[in-house]
Amino acid sequence: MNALSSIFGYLHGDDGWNILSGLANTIILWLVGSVLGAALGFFIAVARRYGPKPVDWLLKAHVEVIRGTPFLVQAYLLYFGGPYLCLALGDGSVCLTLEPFHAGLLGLTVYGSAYYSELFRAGFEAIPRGHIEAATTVGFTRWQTLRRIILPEMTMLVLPSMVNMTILLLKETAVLSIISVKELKFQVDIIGNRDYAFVESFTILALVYWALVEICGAVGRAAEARLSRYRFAHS
Amino acid sequence: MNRRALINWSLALATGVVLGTALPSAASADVLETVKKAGVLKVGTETEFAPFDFIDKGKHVGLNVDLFEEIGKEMGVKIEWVTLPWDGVLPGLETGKFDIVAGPATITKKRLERYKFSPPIAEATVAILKKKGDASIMKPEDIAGKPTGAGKATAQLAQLQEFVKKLPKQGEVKEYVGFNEAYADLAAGRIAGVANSLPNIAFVAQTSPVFEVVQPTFGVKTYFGFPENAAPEYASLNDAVAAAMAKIKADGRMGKIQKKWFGVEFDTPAEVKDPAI
Amino acid sequence: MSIVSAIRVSGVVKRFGSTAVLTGIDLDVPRGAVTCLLGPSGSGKSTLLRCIAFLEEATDGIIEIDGEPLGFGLDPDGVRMRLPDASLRKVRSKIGMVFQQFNLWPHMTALGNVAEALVTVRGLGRVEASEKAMAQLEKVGLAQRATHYPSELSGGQQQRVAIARALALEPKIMLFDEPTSSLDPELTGEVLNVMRSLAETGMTMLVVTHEIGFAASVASKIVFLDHGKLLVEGAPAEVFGKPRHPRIDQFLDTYLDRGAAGLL
Amino acid sequence: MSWELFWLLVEASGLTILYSAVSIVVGFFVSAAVCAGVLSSNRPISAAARLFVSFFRGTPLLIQLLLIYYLLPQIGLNVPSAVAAVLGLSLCTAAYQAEILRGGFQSVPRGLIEAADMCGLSAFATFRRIRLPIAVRLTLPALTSEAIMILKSSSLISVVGVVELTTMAKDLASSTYQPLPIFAAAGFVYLVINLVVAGFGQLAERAARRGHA
Repeated sequence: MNALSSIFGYLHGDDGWNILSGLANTIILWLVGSVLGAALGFFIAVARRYGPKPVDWLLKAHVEVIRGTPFLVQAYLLYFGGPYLCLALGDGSVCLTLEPFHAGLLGLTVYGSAYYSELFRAGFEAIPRGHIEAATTVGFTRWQTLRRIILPEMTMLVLPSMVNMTILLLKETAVLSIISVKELKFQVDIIGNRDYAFVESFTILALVYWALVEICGAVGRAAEARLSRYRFAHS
Repeated sequence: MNRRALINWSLALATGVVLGTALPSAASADVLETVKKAGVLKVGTETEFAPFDFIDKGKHVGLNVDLFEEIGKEMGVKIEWVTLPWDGVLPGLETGKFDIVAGPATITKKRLERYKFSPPIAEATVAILKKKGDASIMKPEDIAGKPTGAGKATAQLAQLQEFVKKLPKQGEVKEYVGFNEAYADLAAGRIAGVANSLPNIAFVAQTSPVFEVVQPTFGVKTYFGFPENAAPEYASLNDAVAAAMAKIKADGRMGKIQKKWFGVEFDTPAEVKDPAI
Repeated sequence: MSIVSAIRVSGVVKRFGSTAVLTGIDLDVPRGAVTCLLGPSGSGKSTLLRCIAFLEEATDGIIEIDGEPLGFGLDPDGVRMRLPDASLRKVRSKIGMVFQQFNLWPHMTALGNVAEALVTVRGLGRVEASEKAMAQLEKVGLAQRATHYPSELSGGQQQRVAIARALALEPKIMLFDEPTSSLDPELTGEVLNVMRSLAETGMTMLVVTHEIGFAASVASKIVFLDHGKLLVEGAPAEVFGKPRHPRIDQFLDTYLDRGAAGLL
Repeated sequence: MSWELFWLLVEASGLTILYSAVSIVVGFFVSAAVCAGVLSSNRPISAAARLFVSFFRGTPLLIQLLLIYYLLPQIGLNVPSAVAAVLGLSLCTAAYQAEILRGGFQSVPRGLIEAADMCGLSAFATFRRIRLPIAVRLTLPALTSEAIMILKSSSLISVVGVVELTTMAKDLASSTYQPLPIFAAAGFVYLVINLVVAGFGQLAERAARRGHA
């Protein structure tokens, strides 16, 4: 079978450049989306833990709605919903409409933040109360306790799930092709649809995503190895 | 070193596994015989392509359903539908999960290299869909300078791009993952027109109150056909389907079905050997 | 023929990387009595106890429980060799252990903690295991708390459950690794009382502790470790009585008020 | 949007729930075994488990489903749609769950395992009775998230011919040309299902917190 040679055929020339630009967009969306998502998720978790009750309720509702609905639907509503609403309310002349890439990045960040915040919440729960009390008694502020005690301690528990989540976010970027963000899947699908070369396009996608996931996993393992000195602090 | 070996191994395995799907199936028995013996012709399709295949009130209906009903009668077999997303349909055809695909697809040179196509079932020539009441677009040339769109990697997109290039003022041509998303952006006001095959947009305009077709069509004449497996053991089946369709065309049943779903009848050639694109 | 010791430690060395924690320990723990391991922090007493429980593998040396080698034995040529796991399990089943951090399983009730091994190791039915476990909890005075989870018990109660858990398997020897070190002073007493009454039943006990009062009044033998070496061993009166070894003086000064040390 | 259409979505969600639930349960047992394999000191077993995680976490679920559905029949294993769907979903979630559990296992205090050793529990009994339950408790929020994730990922099983909630929504959107209200309604149905799942997760967390040291 010449599938292998036809795959290489798609990897140079115009097709190759298009795939490469799609890959670049995917990586930017993924990295920026997961960093912003994790940061936002951390603040959600902190606000829910230390903030007043109503804030906790509000954020919990936010987290459950974002987690509970498919990213496809969120991306769709974010991109198409705004203009629809504007048209329904007026003539559509004053209306903030997002570019696909910006809508995608915003959606990815918000989506990721809901999941990340739940992971951090589990991390907070797992830390022995005594450790936090110990920090308080030596005069740490709440923020110092968070940064110096809680964060390093919970990382061990949370890290593998964080890597998992980050990998899932990578795969969710593929959904953004539905709002015509020109990421990897969008570009590779063009080949599949144009020449009906679906086997080739799927193989390319599988290999590229797998490589990205392995890189992400390797970074995660390196981080775990560095952080393992926090483990087994007792006995 | 250990990790690198692992990764290499994994990649090799994945390549092998994925490419394995591309291998022709080992069964070389004549497919027509198998179909006749079982009394069932398996047809793969997607259900997001009105008016050919779509879901109305939870039921799979469309031109393809009616047409294959007739083909089944001619061949003396029952039709069994397998509905999948379009991504999965053609790999299914290649691996023998079903015997023919009810697409339909615009017949192009590149696609003919890989698949066979049934006799054409309708014209696929392109026209513009606009928002109802948009007086600024009365003929195709009026889209000059305005943003338009089509499904990515479709024959229709290529036609639109060609057409826009020749206009005095060129507006942006946006690409969508599917035509339904392009319609959504048209409704949302981000683009002024969507280029798609006349049968499809005629049906859209008929079904939805917010859209309208801009006549006439533009670009080169193209046709829709059903993708078929090009392997030799499928040859007799493909011939049998072609014979059945010729009969259905000749006695006027095809025209009736087209009228029912498109509102118009199309004159289609018996076979497209050398497509214009 | 002399009576076989409950535990016999000969030439045990333990190194973590390049640091030697135990530098050659020989020790006999007599049957039916309480032996206390004392020594300043870092002297290696917990490590020795963990080697005896085979939670740490000694780098060198032989440990015998009830006359049978634990984990490592000598082959006919007198070379030290690893023994099969089956033998390890069999010998280790003679030992029960109580930890400083209690180490109760958080997802099981007090009763569940005590009954677990009776079911999974001894193969008893649930009902029979529960009855036996209940009897053990009664002995440590916690029958009413049987259905509580560890998080719902005080530290002292948790440690008593841990003792019941070890006793349920009917060990011949009980090891205690600083059983009261993580308890408030007012909770220490209830655990020591349980240990005292256990000693009265003639259980062989090896206790690592800083409770010098307990050691002096209950132990029949005191073993004092310093810098990974056995410094002094003998009856409490010999070890604490005057004249004392200067390191023991220093140790007592640290762990007791100066005045209290003079009382001994 | 009519009630009739909404009802079609609700009906389709039945399959979403059925396939997800079966896959989550099957996937959990597979993941426990895979996780034990990853943490095993036996090198070939550990390498095999790692490869499993790498493949099923590394490649898109869509492609895994296609491989199972189209490739296995070529080596003589004819997998019906339903089996392919469950197989694909449960192997994929097993890879993710195994990684979540691994974090939990590594956070189980060592003393608890030493206590099990001293009580004579075998390695398997320690795994089943002590390490696994505690690891599950520690990672309940992440496991709940994963369950919700699988409920949503199940939209991809349409590629092997199972018409579930998302596919029904797409079909309806393309035949009615009203994608926005239909997708919003489908999102609402997912939300209701997932709120129930999250609720169960929270009940489990509360029960687990009671038994926390």
